[in-house]
Amino acid sequence: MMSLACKPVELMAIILARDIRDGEKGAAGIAAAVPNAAMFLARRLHAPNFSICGELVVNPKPKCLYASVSDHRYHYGAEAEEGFLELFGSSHKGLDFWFHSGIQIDKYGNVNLHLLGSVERPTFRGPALANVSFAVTSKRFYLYPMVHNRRVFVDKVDFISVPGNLQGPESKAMAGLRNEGPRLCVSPLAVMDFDPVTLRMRLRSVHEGHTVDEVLANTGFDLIVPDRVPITEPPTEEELRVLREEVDPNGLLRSY
Amino acid sequence: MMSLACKPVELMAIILARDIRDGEKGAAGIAAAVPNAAMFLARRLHAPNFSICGELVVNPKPKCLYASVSDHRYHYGAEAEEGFLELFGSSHKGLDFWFHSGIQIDKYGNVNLHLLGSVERPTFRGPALANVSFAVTSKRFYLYPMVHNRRVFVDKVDFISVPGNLQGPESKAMAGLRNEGPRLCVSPLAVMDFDPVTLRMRLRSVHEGHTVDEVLANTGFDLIVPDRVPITEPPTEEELRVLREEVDPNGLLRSY
Amino acid sequence: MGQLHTDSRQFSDTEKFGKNRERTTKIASVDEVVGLIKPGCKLGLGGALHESRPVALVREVVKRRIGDLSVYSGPVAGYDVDLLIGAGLVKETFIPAITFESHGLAPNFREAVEGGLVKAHILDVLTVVGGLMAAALGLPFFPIAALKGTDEVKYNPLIKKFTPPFGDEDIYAVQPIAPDVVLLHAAESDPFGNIRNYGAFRSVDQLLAKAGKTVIVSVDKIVSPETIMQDPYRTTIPCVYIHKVVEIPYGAHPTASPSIYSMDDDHIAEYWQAAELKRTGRNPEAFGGYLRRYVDEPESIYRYLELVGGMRKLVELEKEERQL
Amino acid sequence: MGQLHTDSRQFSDTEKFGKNRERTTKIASVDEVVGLIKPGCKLGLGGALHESRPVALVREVVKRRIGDLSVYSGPVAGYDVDLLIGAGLVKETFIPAITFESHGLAPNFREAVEGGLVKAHILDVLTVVGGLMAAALGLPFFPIAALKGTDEVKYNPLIKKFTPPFGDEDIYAVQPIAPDVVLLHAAESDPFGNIRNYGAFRSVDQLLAKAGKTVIVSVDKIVSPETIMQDPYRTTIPCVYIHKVVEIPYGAHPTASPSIYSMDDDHIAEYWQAAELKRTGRNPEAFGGYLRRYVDEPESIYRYLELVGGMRKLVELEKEERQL
Repeated sequence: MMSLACKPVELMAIILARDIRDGEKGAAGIAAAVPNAAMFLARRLHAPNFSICGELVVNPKPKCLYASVSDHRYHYGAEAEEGFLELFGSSHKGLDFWFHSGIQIDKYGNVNLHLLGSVERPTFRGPALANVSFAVTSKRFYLYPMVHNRRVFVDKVDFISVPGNLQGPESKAMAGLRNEGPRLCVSPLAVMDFDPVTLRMRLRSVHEGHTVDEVLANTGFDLIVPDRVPITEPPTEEELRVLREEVDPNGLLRSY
Repeated sequence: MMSLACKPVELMAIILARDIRDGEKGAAGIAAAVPNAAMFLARRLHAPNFSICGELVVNPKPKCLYASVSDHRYHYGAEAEEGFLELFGSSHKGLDFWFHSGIQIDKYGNVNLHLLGSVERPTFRGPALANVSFAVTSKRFYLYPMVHNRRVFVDKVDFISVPGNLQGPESKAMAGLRNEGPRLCVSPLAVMDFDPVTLRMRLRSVHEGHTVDEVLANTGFDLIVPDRVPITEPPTEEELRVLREEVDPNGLLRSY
Repeated sequence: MGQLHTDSRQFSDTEKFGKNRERTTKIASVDEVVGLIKPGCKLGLGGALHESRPVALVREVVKRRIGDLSVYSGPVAGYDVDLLIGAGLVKETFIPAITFESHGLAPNFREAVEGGLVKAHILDVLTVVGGLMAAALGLPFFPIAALKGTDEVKYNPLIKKFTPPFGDEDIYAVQPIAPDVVLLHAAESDPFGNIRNYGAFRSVDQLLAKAGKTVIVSVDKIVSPETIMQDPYRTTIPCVYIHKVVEIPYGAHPTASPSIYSMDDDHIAEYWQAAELKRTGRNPEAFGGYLRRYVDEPESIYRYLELVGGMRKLVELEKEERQL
Repeated sequence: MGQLHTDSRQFSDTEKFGKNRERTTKIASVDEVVGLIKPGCKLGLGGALHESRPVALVREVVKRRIGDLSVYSGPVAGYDVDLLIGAGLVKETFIPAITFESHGLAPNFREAVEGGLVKAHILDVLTVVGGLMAAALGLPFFPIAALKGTDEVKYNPLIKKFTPPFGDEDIYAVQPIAPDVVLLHAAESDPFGNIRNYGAFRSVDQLLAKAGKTVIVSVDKIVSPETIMQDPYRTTIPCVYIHKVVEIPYGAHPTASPSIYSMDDDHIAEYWQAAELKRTGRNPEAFGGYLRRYVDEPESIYRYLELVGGMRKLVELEKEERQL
């Protein structure tokens, strides 16, 4: 069975690709191999009118998978290059979706990429991130933590680089966050979504070969677990074939 | 004598050229054959480091004289093309100088290009003008009325499209106009400047073949006339040669 | 809050999307795009003066007598706006300067404004650029700090004085300018709306495309997607801002399409004469004659091009452009 | 008021200007331009991440130990800012993200910030773009309406919340970012400073050039004025914004100069290893060794280029770039 040979990051890309609809607009920033794979896969499988845009380049068609818009080989076959002023505009108007990983993600889907400890004297200073707006102004965003453990999945992030659902519906409304916010959190172990009432993270499916208990043991907060948790639908042959032959022929994802 | 054959508009261009210094920045807008001739003449005669910029094109080197930056033959040999956002910035930061003609010019050097009568129901609607800021933000500007009569030289303009010295030093300061403002008004009959105390227009020199009385008869306000009014220094042979052979070989100015 | 989000979460990992693997083009017919322009709308016209103006589309607006328009434009306009005004289709203009430059003042514009039929709002280029910037960037306003001493600020309907959060002098704010429909003319586009335009005024087209709600572009030529991909830096407006593309050869005539043909000064002079004869009362029928001949009667762009001088004239204008 | 103007009116129609008919170039030496960079100044670095960075000029700043710097940059930085920090020359950074991407986090940056030696201000790309825009356009501030819910706004030192003159929600204003000296690297310039640069981040160079008080550009190659005039649309920064141009072949190495050479991943990895060995205490001398070898000892760019692999390496990086 193909899915057995499928690497977790490949599965993550496939799950994210499935949620992209034809005609939408989206992008990812730097250090984003998984979202890039998802977007190029979606365009090849079911969303030929999906546009990558908003982040300096429009509809690149790279020959293989690159991690970042800052790698200009990623720009191959683009239809246009844009400047930072266009990025400023797109950041205000928003896209359909955006992606974030994080050094911490909490139960409301808030993202920390800045630091651990205090702002004045952090115990750990992360890379931070340049764009804290796209996720907020876009209709929705996706979380794709590259590891699933209690250091990443924390009860409350030390610093909100990018707001998810803040501290729930009231605080989200107060902050003027009117979009959907985080829709899915796709990790190497499972797929999470957010409870529509409490806006807290909820287990949605567990990847083949993993268990609900394993997920809970690696999650540092009270994850909502429904009565029935299905296995994540495995990749189809076509999904995996297109991902490996057309999107990522050099096997960047398999090297993770 | 060469100067006898010199057309008034040619003389106007030469007088304006003499006041442009090496290393300065300046430009003119549309319908501006005289300023364009002045700028290209200055660059050839004594100001090789004078830059035309701020108005969509940087340092064009047209093969002959054109009236307007909107004629793209004017852009020949340019070093760069800019956009309206750069024009916005240049309009805020100002150049060294700018030029204006006008349907009315008053004794304080205020310029009207919009309308005669009332704004609500003008008896005459002029072409107006797009940029009302360059003259104000630039260190100084020049007036070059194409005719000198009482319909143009009025006591008070019906509408201030571009402020000169408003109603004198106090009103100018009140409006936050801190630059020199209009320096010279060069007409087909004479050269005017502005009295440093009252900021009112003052006769400076009269072109060869014209008289102080003729100027006064054609000016609709009390022009300040000093005790001694010299003849405008006639064009040198070199000025006229370069103007006609290099700047305006097609004789656009001579056709006016 | 929770409720609000329920619908958009009604998805399934295995939901099947249409297996529509072909990208859809944005190429449309003139009828289709002109149908998007409604009477009373805010209409934004690209280019400036007599360069890169979407004249063929404007002629279709006139032909269908789509009226009551609020007209925005690149900061200086002439022929096409005067034509719309002459046909009685314009309620108000938000254009800093309207002129025929060396030909003279704009006859229909003058007549209509002096007669109180059209409201010509008083504003300047910074207002237009700032207003388009605000709309293009998704900002509620754009600051302008270079308006001093001019009477314009007393009448400009789009600006407001305010005390800025930084700086020690009051400045102006302009509200967003977001036309309902923007019409542009460009040299080239691919079928998906990746646009290449040229000339001194292309930056205003870039702003209009980002500021407008519906953006329609007539192009002299549709080129292949590969042509565009070969040099993405030459794309001046990416497809994501464009709704429809119409191929109309010489669609900017009698204005210029930089890189392809120069403006047709003779035709603009013919127009100006007709409009000026009407304005001065010397021949009240002259402008109506122009309208009938060049706008209402030609059943196609090709018939129009024959009327304005046909191949001979067009080759001449292309030649003039190549000799730049 | 009258007095104020007297001086500037002291001119004569016949005043003789220097009959200096040759246009002066902006070409300068490395020593000359680095002399313009003062300790304690606000330094703005062009490019972003590992593309189009003015690294050769930064090495000269390090060599001369010009310190106490406030560093601004394209919105994402890595190698060169980490180098400046490692040499102890940086007081504070105004850069949204600092990373070596696939290589790891920025070792000297982390160590200095976690050790309280460098203040890493928290801000985002819109703050940088807006701040540069305000300075570039001559505005007292620039509005930002897309910052919501992030903790960034509590710490960002350049922004302030305010009630806008139009719109019904409070938004932010960013003050102008106007570096004292801006260092850029570009592919080409003519002797007068008409710049052509390439790559994904060139638009931030365009902003920095307009925002900076003194703008210095290193270029791989000086080209003729005729080359520039042949296609003015390819000029990305016109001469009027540029103060000095220095020709430094491979002046962006080990970062990329798009269109000429790719980034040197091997050298960046070598640097990262040295800095990380020092940070983790595994080899406290490693970074000092790097500094001596690549910054302090080489007496010329050519010696530096030999040390990083010479012609063989450079040809390889050029080849990589051509195969894009």
